[in-house]
Amino acid sequence: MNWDAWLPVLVVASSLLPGLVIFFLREGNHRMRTLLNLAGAVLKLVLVSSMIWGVFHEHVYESRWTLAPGLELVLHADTLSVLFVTLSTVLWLVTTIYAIGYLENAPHRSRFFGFFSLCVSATVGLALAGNLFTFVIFYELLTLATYPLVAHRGTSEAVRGARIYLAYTLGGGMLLLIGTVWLYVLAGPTAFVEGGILGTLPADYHPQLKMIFLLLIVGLGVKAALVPLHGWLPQAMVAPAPVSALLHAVAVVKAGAFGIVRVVYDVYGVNFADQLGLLTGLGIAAAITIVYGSVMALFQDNLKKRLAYSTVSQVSYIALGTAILGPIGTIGGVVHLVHQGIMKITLFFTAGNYAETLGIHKVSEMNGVGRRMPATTLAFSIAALGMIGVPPVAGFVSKWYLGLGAMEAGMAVWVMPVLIASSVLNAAYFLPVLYRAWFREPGTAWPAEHIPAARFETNAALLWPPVVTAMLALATGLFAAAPYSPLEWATLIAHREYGL
Amino acid sequence: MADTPIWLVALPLAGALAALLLPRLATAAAIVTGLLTTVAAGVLLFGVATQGALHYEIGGWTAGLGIMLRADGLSTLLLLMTALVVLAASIYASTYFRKTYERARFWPLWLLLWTSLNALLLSGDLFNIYVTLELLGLSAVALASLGGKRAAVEAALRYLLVGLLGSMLFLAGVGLIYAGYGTLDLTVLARVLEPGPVAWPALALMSSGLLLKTALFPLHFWLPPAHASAPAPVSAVLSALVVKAAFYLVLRLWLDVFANVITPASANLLGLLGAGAVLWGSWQALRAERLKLLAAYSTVAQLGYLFLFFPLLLALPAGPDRDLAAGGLAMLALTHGFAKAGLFLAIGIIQQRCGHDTIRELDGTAQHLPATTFAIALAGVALVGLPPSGAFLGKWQLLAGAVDTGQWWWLVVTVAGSLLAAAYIFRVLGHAFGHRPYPNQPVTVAREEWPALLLSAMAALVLGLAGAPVWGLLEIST
Amino acid sequence: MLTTQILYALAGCVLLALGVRGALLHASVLLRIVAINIMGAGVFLLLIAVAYRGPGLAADPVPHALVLTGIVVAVSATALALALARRLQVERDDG
Amino acid sequence: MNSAGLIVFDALLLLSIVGLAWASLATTDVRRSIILFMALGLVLAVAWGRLLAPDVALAEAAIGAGLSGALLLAAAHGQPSPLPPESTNAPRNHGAAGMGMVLRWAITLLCAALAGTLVWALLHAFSNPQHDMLPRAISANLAASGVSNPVTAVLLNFRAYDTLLELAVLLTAVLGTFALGQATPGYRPAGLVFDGLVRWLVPVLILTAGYLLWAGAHAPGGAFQAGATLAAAGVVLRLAGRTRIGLPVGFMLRMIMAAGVGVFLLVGLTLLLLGRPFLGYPPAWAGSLILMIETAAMFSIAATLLLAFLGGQPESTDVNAVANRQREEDPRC
Amino acid sequence: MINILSSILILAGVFFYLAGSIGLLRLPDLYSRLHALTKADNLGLGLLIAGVALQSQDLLIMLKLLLVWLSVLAASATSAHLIARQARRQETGS
Repeated sequence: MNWDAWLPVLVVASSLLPGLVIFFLREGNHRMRTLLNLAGAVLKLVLVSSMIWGVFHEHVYESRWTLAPGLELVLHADTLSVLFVTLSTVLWLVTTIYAIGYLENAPHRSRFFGFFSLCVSATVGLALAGNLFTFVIFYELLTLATYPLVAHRGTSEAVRGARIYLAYTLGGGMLLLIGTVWLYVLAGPTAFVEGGILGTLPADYHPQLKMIFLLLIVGLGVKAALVPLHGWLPQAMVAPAPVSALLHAVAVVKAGAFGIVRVVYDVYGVNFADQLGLLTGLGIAAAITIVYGSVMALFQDNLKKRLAYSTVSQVSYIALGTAILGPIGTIGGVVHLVHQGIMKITLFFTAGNYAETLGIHKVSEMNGVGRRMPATTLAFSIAALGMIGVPPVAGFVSKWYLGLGAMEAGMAVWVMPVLIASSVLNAAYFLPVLYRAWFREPGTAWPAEHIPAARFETNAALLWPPVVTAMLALATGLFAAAPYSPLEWATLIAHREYGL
Repeated sequence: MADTPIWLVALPLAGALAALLLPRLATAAAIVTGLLTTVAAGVLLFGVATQGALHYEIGGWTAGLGIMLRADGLSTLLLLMTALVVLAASIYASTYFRKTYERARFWPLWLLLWTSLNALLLSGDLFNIYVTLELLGLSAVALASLGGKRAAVEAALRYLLVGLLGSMLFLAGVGLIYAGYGTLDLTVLARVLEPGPVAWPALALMSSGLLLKTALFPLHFWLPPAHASAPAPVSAVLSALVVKAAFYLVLRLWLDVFANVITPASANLLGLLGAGAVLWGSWQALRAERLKLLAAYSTVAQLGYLFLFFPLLLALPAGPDRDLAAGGLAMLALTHGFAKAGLFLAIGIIQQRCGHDTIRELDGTAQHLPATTFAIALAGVALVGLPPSGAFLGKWQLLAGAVDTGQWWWLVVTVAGSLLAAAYIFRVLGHAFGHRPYPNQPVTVAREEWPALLLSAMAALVLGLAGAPVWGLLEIST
Repeated sequence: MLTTQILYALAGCVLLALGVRGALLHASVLLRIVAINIMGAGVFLLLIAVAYRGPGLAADPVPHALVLTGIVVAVSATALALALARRLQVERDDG
Repeated sequence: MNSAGLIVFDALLLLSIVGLAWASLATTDVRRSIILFMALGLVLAVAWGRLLAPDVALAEAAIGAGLSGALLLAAAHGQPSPLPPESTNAPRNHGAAGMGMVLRWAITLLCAALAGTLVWALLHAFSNPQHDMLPRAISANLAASGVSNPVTAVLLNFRAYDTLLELAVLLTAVLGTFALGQATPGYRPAGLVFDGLVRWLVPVLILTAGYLLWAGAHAPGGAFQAGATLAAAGVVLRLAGRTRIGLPVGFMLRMIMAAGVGVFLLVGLTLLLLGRPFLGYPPAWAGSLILMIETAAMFSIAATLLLAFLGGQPESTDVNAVANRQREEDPRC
Repeated sequence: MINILSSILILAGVFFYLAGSIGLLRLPDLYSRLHALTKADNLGLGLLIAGVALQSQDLLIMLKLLLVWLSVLAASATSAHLIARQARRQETGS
């Protein structure tokens, strides 16, 4: 084994090993835990940077490990996986800092950070999975690692939320497993290959392949929160804020969306999927989810719940982009994977800040909060505007490419109205919040002021992460054309997928 | 090296005598015996891996006249699993039984049980199998009754009577075989047996005896009370190994000795009963109020999965696909052995530390006993069949076989059973995560908790991630 | 075919079946134990009948040895079953 | 005797075998059932003789009928008669009784089918020429086995491993009964007449045991029959109300219990260490080694059977007895 | 000659057995039944054994047969005594 074969393993291990060590740390060993967490996160960032460079220069990073005859655990870095790995790594680093501040003095921190690291390892493994079998393994591991995080608080509400989350995701996982096994029996080990591998199968397999596609998409759709499989997501927001942030922005929801992208592009091949008539169905499901999520978000007074429904809606942009045939649509979907992540994590961080600092949980309690917490609210505003699609924030870029792609593919007739409706709805549920925060007079007292205003409006560890991610959201929009920007990378992916 | 099979029987037997004669040193004797026997199992594994199946003619008499021990990939793997599970349970038992008289009673029987397990797995002679079955049954019953309470005695008595009925039916089948073929040696029989009026009833008799012992639905009624009322280390071995020993014989007879006698219809019947076991066992486990009962019903269900393989194995043409399915079966059986033993040991710790094992009152255990809870979670992962456990790979092969042969109904059963398993495992974990106003500091008791943790980790991590040699030992490749 | 052999083997089958029936139907533990012993006797009868080679001919010694082993195993199992039954009686009497 | 007479004899014997089995299982009176079962054992012993299986006949008479019966009767001692408690105090309603009836018939039919299938299979098995491979192999190797009684040769040489495990089964059973409690208190001292019988019967039994052990090498007999006879002597003593019945206590008792398996194993492993197969006796030594094993086995068998009859561990002062006292103090057990 | 004698002895033995058995079935109370059974059976067995012994013509076997008879005599006498005593105890006790 040389460096090229070790790198993917190291990328996974850089969060896995610290996580395992953290489990055995004493609760009071705060310093060691922080050190391990941050060292792992930074190391991972360094490793991933080298990987980005390598993949750009068409280096092959691949590790293989045989589990059973014919069943190999393959970690393989291609453009798409590197995109997701980078997103996870950057956001993990930020979230870890945030979580250290958030959980100061809370019980069971060793357990929390242990599972947190496992969760990231599973996400990175899933991103690097080189075949469907490996993907399924990490997909299930992700479920297992997030369950304790959702249940972490131990209240009956948390345990219930976790149970619902588990019921959905395990059920979905089972369907995914059946689809994968079925595909394995038909086509052998299904390695992810740009352009897909199933197009060569004889035509009498096509009905079966359609069934399998349905199984896979439904299985993945549970995590990606496609309507009507989204029921767990609003329940799971009982988790601590850093968990919600990670769950909604990177780990769980994104894993589902990423899986859909993988299945369409690298298993079936987008042209073959279109030939089987599978893309339209996926697009319609995504469109329904986009509109439904936005409408539901409109009616939530609980801030985190509103954000949760917003996630339901926004993640389906990725699926929508996948369903749009043609490189432009693909770019829009894939780049939204990153953009939505950065924006949504900002929103959840800031929501956590409101709750932790002032005890604000509801939109109706946010009057005038912009004056008390200007930096936080500014971050919130940038992210919210990005979600709506206001230039120059990142969200605008995604929507622009989706729209262009739809026109190019001749699907504008129904995609454009969906995009417009969704943007209007996004505005309808975010703008009133911004209005309240900035322009309404604050009430006599905050619901529960935990952290008094001192040098900063709240703890530094809570404040900086959302500010940084908001800046990132802004930067990815402003400098979309810069080399190694998400958009450029997504373009690279689209080119390789379509063989351009 | 060539003598290793007989040492695997002689060592624990000698240990049992030592523990009987020197009650004060019984624990030490048992642990030393355990280590030696485990080493012997390892040596045997190495031997089989390098030289292929081993045979040992006892007394130097040729097979048929004398008794031959045989060790192939499957039996060697099960022997090693037995050794590891019993060793871990022994270490736990040395803390579980604290009084001298308890130890004086426990250890000789414990080592006799181990003797019988090894003897059974190695036996190559039908009547010898009967004797090992009886030794296994009696030692298991005696150990199960050590709980001492009325429920334990009652369950043990029923266990014994059912076991005796089973072994008598088995013996009747053996008699029939001897009447028809004049030999008891399995290797010879595999060569000469042919479908017909002697072999069919004989197989039916032996199988029904063994199915009774392996608690296949609907013959499982005796298992839950017996496994749930025995002392924890005993429950671990009963659920992980004893029922599996009987299953191993079913497997040997059906796929090996009587391979050309069995019919698809009979294999489908086994599959059907297995499906019943999966669904009923999982459902009862979900409804169970006590952890031990849950674990016992889970055993019923998990054994059911193993029987689901029979119709697939019979439908698949000989070749790599069939070998893979057989490998999946072995992997599932091994994983369940480790996982269930780990689960029972962990339950034992909870029972002793919390004074009960009522699921509804477990709230806060995760905080109080984090390592034990983690052991339960790992065992649970293996029982559900989630990656990266060995059971995942086993179930993968089960599903692939079902898809491949078009018998999709087994697929439905497997999925339903797995979801039910997830439901009962996470029902426990949900309670374990439940909130208690933080009354207890976390407890870790290394000597008690390590065995459970290691066994569970073996099932949930090692077999799944590093289990490739298992397939190699079973001579399976694609 | 030897008539004697068949007759005794037949009786063995009958005993076996009677024993199974008794073991399944009796409510009393002791009667169940008796039934299982009778079942065993049936199997032994079958085996000895198999060993029989006709008057004046030496019988096959293997089934004889098997039955001897079987008898001892049966009495061991009976002893354990009875000890359990007695303990159960004590536990019941204690409440 | 001519063959017609023999057939009549066979028919009568078989009828009484089946009849006794039926009667023993038909009654719900436990003691009656046990006594009929003992009678069945005796008749079976005759049948074994008839089928030229004298070794089995001896063992059946001593163990199957005698000791099993004694064990069962001792266990039935405290049982109310004629109905066992389970069936009397179980309330029954009409529907359950109807279901019970269906179940009874279902099981009966099942058993009939079982018997029918077995007979069918056996008829097929017997219709082929009998397999002589194994008996021939045994006679060919008998000279090397160290004994001239083929049954003993099979038991202690060719299939000695079975016998080793069988002794382990016996040991397990007794250890199991030990774990369940104390020995029964025993019986009232015998009167003059019974005592008179005991006085000469016990020595005769011991002598017989010795003879059977010795004879096993060349004639019917052997360790099991001898051990059972020896145990019978103990049972008789016990019934006569003697407290000391020849069993030691403590370490010596455990030694005797372990002796059978222990000597067997020791011989096997010694041979293994000397480079021979496990239990592969050198032909020159085979006779002596077998006798040695059989002697140890006889004592173990006698002791374990007797302990089984006692129903638990006899009182003693060693660790187990101390433990039993502890047990009463310990509320957990 | 010996054959005839032994047949007569055996037949006589069987007769006594039969008588004993009929007594066991027909006689009114336990003591008389016991009386019939032990007396008649002991005699029957003696005659039977004598008849069989004549057949064998081997001194050792004859001695063994004699031993059998004596053992049975002692055993049946003792058991008859025990049964009778137990019965009487129960009578007086109740």
